[in-house]
Amino acid sequence: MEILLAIVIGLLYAAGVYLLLRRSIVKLILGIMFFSHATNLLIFVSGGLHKGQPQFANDGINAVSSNPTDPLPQALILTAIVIGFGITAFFLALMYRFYQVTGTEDLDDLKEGENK
Amino acid sequence: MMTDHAFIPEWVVLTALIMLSSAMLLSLYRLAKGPSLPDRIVALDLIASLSIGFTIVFAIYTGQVRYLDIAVIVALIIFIGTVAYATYLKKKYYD
Amino acid sequence: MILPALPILIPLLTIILLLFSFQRREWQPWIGLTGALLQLALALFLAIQVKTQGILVLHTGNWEAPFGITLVVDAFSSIMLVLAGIIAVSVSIYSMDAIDRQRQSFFFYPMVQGLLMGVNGAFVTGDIFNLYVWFEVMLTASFVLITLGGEKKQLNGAIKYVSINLVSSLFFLAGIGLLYGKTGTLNMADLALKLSLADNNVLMNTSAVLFFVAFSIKAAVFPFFFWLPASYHTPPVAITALFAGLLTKVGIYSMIRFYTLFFVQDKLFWHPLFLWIGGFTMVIGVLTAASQYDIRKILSFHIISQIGYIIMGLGIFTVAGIAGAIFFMAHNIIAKTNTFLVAGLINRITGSYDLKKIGGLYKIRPWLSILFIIPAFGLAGIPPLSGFFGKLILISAGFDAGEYVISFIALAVGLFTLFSMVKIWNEAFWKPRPEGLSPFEGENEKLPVSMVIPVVFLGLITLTMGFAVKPILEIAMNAAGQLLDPKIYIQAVLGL
Amino acid sequence: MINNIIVSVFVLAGAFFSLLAAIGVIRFPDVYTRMHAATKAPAFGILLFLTAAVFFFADFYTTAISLMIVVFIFLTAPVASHIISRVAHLLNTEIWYKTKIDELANDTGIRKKKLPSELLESDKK
Amino acid sequence: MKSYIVQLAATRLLPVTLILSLLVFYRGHNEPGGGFIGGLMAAAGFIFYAMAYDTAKAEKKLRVSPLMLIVAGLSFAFISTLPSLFAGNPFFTGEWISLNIPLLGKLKLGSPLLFDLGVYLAVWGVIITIIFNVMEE
Amino acid sequence: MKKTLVKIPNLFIFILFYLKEMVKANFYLARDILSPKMRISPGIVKINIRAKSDNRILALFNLITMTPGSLCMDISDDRKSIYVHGMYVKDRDSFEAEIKEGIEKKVLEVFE
Amino acid sequence: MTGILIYLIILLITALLSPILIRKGGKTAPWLLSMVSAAGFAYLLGFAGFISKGNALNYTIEWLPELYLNFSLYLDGLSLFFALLVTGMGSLVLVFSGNYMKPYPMKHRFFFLLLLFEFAMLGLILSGNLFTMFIFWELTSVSSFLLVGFNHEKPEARNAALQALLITVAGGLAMMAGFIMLGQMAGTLEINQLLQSGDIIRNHPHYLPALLLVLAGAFTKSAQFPFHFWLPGAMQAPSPVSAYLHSATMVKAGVYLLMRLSPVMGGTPEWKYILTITGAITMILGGYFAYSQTDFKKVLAYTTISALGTLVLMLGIGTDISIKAAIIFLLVHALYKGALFMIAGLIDKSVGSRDLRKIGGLSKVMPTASLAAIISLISMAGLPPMIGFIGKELIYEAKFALPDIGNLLLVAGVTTNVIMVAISLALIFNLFLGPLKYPGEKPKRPAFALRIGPALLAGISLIFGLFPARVADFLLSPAIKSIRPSIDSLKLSLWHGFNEVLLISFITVAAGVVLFLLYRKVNPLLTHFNTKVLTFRLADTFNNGLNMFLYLTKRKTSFIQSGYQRFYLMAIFIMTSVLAWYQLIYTWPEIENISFSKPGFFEMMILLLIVSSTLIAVLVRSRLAAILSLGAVGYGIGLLFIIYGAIDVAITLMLAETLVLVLFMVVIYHLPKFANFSSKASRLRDAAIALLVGGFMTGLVLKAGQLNLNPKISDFYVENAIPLAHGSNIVNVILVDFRALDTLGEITVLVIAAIGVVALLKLKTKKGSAT
Ligand code: NA
Ligand code: NA
Repeated sequence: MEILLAIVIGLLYAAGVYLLLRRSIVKLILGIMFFSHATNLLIFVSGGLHKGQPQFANDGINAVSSNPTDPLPQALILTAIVIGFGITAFFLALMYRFYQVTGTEDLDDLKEGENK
Repeated sequence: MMTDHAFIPEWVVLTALIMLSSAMLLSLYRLAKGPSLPDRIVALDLIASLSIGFTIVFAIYTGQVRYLDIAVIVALIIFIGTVAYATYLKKKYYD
Repeated sequence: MILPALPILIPLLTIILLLFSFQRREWQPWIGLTGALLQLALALFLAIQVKTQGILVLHTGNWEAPFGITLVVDAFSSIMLVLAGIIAVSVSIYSMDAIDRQRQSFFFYPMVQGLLMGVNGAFVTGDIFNLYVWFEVMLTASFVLITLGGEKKQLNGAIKYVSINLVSSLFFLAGIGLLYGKTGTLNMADLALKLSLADNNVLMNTSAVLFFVAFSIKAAVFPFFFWLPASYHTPPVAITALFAGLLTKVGIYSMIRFYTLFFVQDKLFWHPLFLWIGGFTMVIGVLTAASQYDIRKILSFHIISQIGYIIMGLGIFTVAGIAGAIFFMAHNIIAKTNTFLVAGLINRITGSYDLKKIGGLYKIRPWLSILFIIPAFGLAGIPPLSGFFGKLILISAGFDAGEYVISFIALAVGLFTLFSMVKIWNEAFWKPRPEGLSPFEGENEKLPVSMVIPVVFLGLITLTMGFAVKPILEIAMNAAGQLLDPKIYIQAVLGL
Repeated sequence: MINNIIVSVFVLAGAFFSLLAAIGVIRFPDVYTRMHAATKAPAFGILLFLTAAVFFFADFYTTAISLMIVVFIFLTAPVASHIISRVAHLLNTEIWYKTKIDELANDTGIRKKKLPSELLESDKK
Repeated sequence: MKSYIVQLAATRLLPVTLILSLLVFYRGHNEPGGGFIGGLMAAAGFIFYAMAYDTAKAEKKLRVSPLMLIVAGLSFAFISTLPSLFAGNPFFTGEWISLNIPLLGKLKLGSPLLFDLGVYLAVWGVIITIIFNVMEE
Repeated sequence: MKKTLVKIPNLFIFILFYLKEMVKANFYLARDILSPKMRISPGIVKINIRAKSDNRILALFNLITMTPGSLCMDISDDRKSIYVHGMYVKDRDSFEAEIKEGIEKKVLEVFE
Repeated sequence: MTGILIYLIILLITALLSPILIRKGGKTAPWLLSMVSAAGFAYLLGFAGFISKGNALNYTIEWLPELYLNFSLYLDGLSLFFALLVTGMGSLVLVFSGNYMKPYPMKHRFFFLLLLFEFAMLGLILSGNLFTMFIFWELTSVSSFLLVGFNHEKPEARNAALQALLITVAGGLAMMAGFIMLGQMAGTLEINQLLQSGDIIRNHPHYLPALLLVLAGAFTKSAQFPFHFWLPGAMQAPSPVSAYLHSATMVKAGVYLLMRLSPVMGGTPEWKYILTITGAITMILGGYFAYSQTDFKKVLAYTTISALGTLVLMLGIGTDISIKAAIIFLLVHALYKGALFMIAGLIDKSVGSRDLRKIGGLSKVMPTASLAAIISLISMAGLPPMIGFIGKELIYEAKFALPDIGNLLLVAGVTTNVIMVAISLALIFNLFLGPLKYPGEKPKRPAFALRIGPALLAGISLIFGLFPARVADFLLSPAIKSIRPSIDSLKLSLWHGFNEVLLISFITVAAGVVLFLLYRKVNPLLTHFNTKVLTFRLADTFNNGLNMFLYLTKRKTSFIQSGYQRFYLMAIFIMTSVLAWYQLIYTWPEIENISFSKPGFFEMMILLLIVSSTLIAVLVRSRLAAILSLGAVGYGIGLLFIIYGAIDVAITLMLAETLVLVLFMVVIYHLPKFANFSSKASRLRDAAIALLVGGFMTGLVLKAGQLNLNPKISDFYVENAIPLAHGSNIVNVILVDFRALDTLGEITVLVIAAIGVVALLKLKTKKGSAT
């Protein structure tokens, strides 16, 4: 399974990169989002997989032997998702405002802007 | 929270899960193909609804009631999402 | 025990107060400034504490390392905190008049504090994921600041800035995930310990690449720097000054931290790489600056070039080299911020940053000329200003380590830096005002005191760092010594 | 044992209707007819799954939460299908050529404006 | 051009989501959920309400300004770090008290819950702020 | 809380009715979906409703959608009529009657 | 020695106060300033007796001892000699400037800069530590930059200033590297200690590079070929600056450094040959160009270059005699060249031109100045009875002492001297004697303040010529002894008797007279030759090089900083891929025995869902479909999380994903549809890059399994969530307790982002208000 997941992660990264290299700002954001999905999965997979064992501690002696899936990567991903949400929301507003001001979504139009 | 529960043949649950995931793939076809925007929204909404089903079956599969919690929350947000997509699809051209 | 957490908590409290009173615009600068002053005072206090008591360690939540998040203030962190405090105070004062009312009432000061919270957090944390979080705090605040006002060119620059920095953050995050997968820990000291015991350390390299790229992007190192010159000249100059002083330096800080504390196994791969990258960064940055005509762009390209020096110090990897990097960083934070602030003063008088549209300032504003010359020549490494010592220490360290090529590159780059600074001088100060231009809008205006104070303050620091180089270098040497002996850090954190 | 069989049957039935929804969404000719499949079948499927869960776990918590999910889904599903179909209609989404009557098309109150057709074009391409 | 049906649904759904969100928040320490998820659900109810009516109505329904929710959230989070100092523990140490409340039984309250409440409020305020502002455009 | 929302005894019957309709609806759906030829004859029909209160309108709306062959699309601005998409609209009047007599009546009985 | 330090400080303070003084003090102010300088001269002269007994003074303040950098002062014969030169000339030039600079509105700044320069120069001379010297060295570069560019409204002045600065600073930086190396060799940079470490340094393997670096500093400052060209350019400076900086002081700094270090680094073959050859070339080149100029000041500039070449040549030869000669010639040159530059300024001021072709017979209007000029020019020609004559004589002697290239050097020396004689005679007869000639109004008699400097200098030249022995004992021999302690006596006299030296001198004078007679004919030809035929000029080359450099950097900048966002990202991805793939391949064989779990069927279906939605999102034309597919990816990943037991993550992901989609929907409808921007080729290229990145990421994930350093810290969380943190949802407990600080940062990010959205959407400032 890890091999398949690794390939899927790679594919998500590839999709992200490909979209990031487009000229459309919408695709740029999509690319970032693929990148962040891929990263979340990567963290999760490299933390180790345990099928169907949620992250709950049990009262009593068998706490460890119940072997839940590693909760720490989950906490990290959760934090990353939330942070990613905030930043994506901001980026979307930026995209909106950008379009409002410039009337284009073509990133190559940024070229002129840089040299002004 | 693990309860003593009945024994369900694994193939039953697995078959159900596979059917659900196939259903999602089919819906994805509609999402990709469209042709209209509402079609795509319907497709995504269906995928979301199917994930709720998937979650419930998975709860049975693993014997973990907690998976049902996902269903409640996800059902709420997906509904709101769907309404929002549709609302904003309309808004630009109608308000 | 709360001291090491205060650099995070003070800005947080300031943000809360600022947001609470956001409708009272006239209060905002003062609350912001108070917060900044408190941070500076705290940073100085912490620096003294570190000097007298050694590394300060705080296990937040009373969870022993490596289980909780440990905050660590060592000599290096304390230096960076002091610098952040100085920049915070300077920019807070400068912004009172330099930032327009509208931006002030639209959360300018809370964002500055947010940025500081992130920066401070990054300096004090001893946990790699927590570092990521503070990075994001800092970045998000910088995203807001760079777009604040929403002008076209700001948005232009911001898109590049935001997207490239996000890619960097995500590489960083991926690196953390992989590292945790391999080592099962996030605590820096614990990582160092575990990796020093593991026998197949070279396996870390692949994850280390991700960290390297992430930090290189944040630090604007060749060939990852493009976002910086594309965006830094777009927001109000007070914001650029703040960024110039702090943002890239956090990337460098992290790089130094990681590559001295736990990515220390494969020296043969990393150190030559640092030297190469450092050299390229210096050269490319300084050459690209030469052809620019916007003062802020010249200065922006120089940020890159000067980052190269710091990387070079890391690549040399001796106590002297690292100390040189730290000293240079300190110098550069102060002087670079100051040049941007002076650029703001120039703009205040002439209404432009374009060297083709301004001139004659030497004649009409002799004092401004002096205010410019100090940081500009400081950056160019003219003795006895701080930049000279920065270069001297680094190049000496380079010679000591037998790294002659990079040392000579560093020397040559100094000359080109001077060239750029003289270009600004020649065009803005010496050249008569271009014909056909009516008198500048602010030609007879008095410069606001609030904008001059920080320039003078930072200029004095540049001078002081030159004359009092010995004690400052000793602090840097002490920090470098701590960095190069990870045992001290590990012991302080893990209590082994 | 009987419990097992009930659970199994419900699970499989739920899966069947879920799959059915997807097939319907593929097969039906226009968005409105697809909506029939996408609204009724998955809701029914979830109902069946939840019934299975109640039999399977046989405790209060499961029953309560299942009830909540069911009520929620059955309350919201029609609202969602309403808003989608309404928007679809407003956007002049293609309707199956065999559709006999369209009385909504005559409601001037709802259809205050004619919609620009390029919207549909833009996304079809 | 609002849909009456959606408005009806929104009016009925709002209290449900709020109660559900509080439940999810409170149970979060032991069961799935927590401050972020709870705050998000609370916000979702208002978002739905704002879509059905408009943001002004939704903000009126909210009573406090979203910014103050944010401030309150940050403040709670900040305050939750303080009890540890009075107890002489390191910064951010979780301090717990047990209350015996009739009917409910033993209720454990701790600064981590206060912190999570801060998260809940901040997330709530943040999401509403973001989405309302975008919706108003 | 003077006004009871529903008449409690009827509610149970209503739920049973709902379930029955629902099962029926889904089996019809299954038949339509799985049959090789499309046997449907759709149409959008305006139906005047008697229900006035919010609860009744909502319930009606809900029920129409969940029952066989019909799906609520919209409600008119004066809230006096709703638009229903039917799968098997042989002729509009019988379709309207079917809904009015079957579902609406049930709703009026149960909800206030 | 503290006194000297105090004097330096006084000088600096005087410099700082001078603008006020000049503004408020009127006519007397320059005199007062001059007094300060003269007081320094007198004070330093007071040390002469003590120093001439072979003593030296040293004074050190620790500065950065780790790098051998201290603030040290060192006074011995050599530095005293130079210090007297600096302060003496300084006071004369200040007086001269007082009148000369009168019409300049910015004269207060001029005095500040001149005094600042004097301070820097004196500091340089008195430095007892090479780094101290370097600091003052750079300060002289900077202050001379400001002085050369004093008429900064003229582009030529700015350009000349820049040129001078870049050349001298470049040399200075090389010198600094050399100093660092010296410090590493000797373990000190204190001059008094270095003087003892000559053997260590000369035998060190790094001797040659260090020497070359130090020489780069000395040669640039002292205008040696091929760095000489900045000096004629620097004639853009007001004449007092030239009189001070370009005759007696700054350009001599390089020579001073060579003298200072010759006991440390000198005497080796490398030293000898580099110095003699460079010096000779500079000398003869300077002579030639001096002869072919028409601007009086340019003539002086080129003769200065020639003289500097001569000095370097003599130091290179390095015999006792040549060192004596060097010191004497240095003094001689300072005296006559200082006088002549002032006279050039004075002529310029009263005649309004410096063109040799337009002016003549000035003795009729300015007898005193002309007399001073003639005396100085005789000295420059090396004719008796001037002390310059002695200098010349000694040069010849020196040349005989270096046998292998002695003859070549002799030819060069004779040629140069012939030219000098010719030039001097040409100037005497054309400029001062003969019929009066002027371009504009009749020249006025120059003011006293202008005349006193040249007159005094010429007088001193004359006195030294007549009584050389006194000067030698008192000043010159201590200086010489500092360079070479073994020289114990310096016998000087105008008459050495009849020998081959005298013969050559005679031939020189005769040839010089001939060349002088040809001057009027040859000079225009040479001028023509220089401008039309000899198109290669180093100064122009430098400027062209600079322009070319700017052009190239501009080209390169627009290539590197192209403005295309995607190229920026591409560079990042490619570089990352290179590093990561290198590391992956490099460490690949280390992968052994990683156990992977077996894939389940429905998990694969979910993966298929993710993959196909990804492909749809990437390939589909409709934006909405792309976004909704992204949503499907999110839900698919959520399902994966569910399968692997991450409930809270799954919920959060689905919630966040949905909200982002909502935002996307709200925003996207304002945007135009996807345009098909890129070509097929670029799509293929991007796909290749994408696969490169995706590929190494896959590799990284696989490799993450190869190392598992247990125990993981999460084991602690699992064990202690309930007993210590009172919660069974471990993820939540981590978020609010174990790692609450992360969450605090996280909500701060959210708050900041929310505020950012508000600011972005609500704040619309005026265009251009961002300053
Ligand atoms: Na539905
Ligand atoms: Na692992």
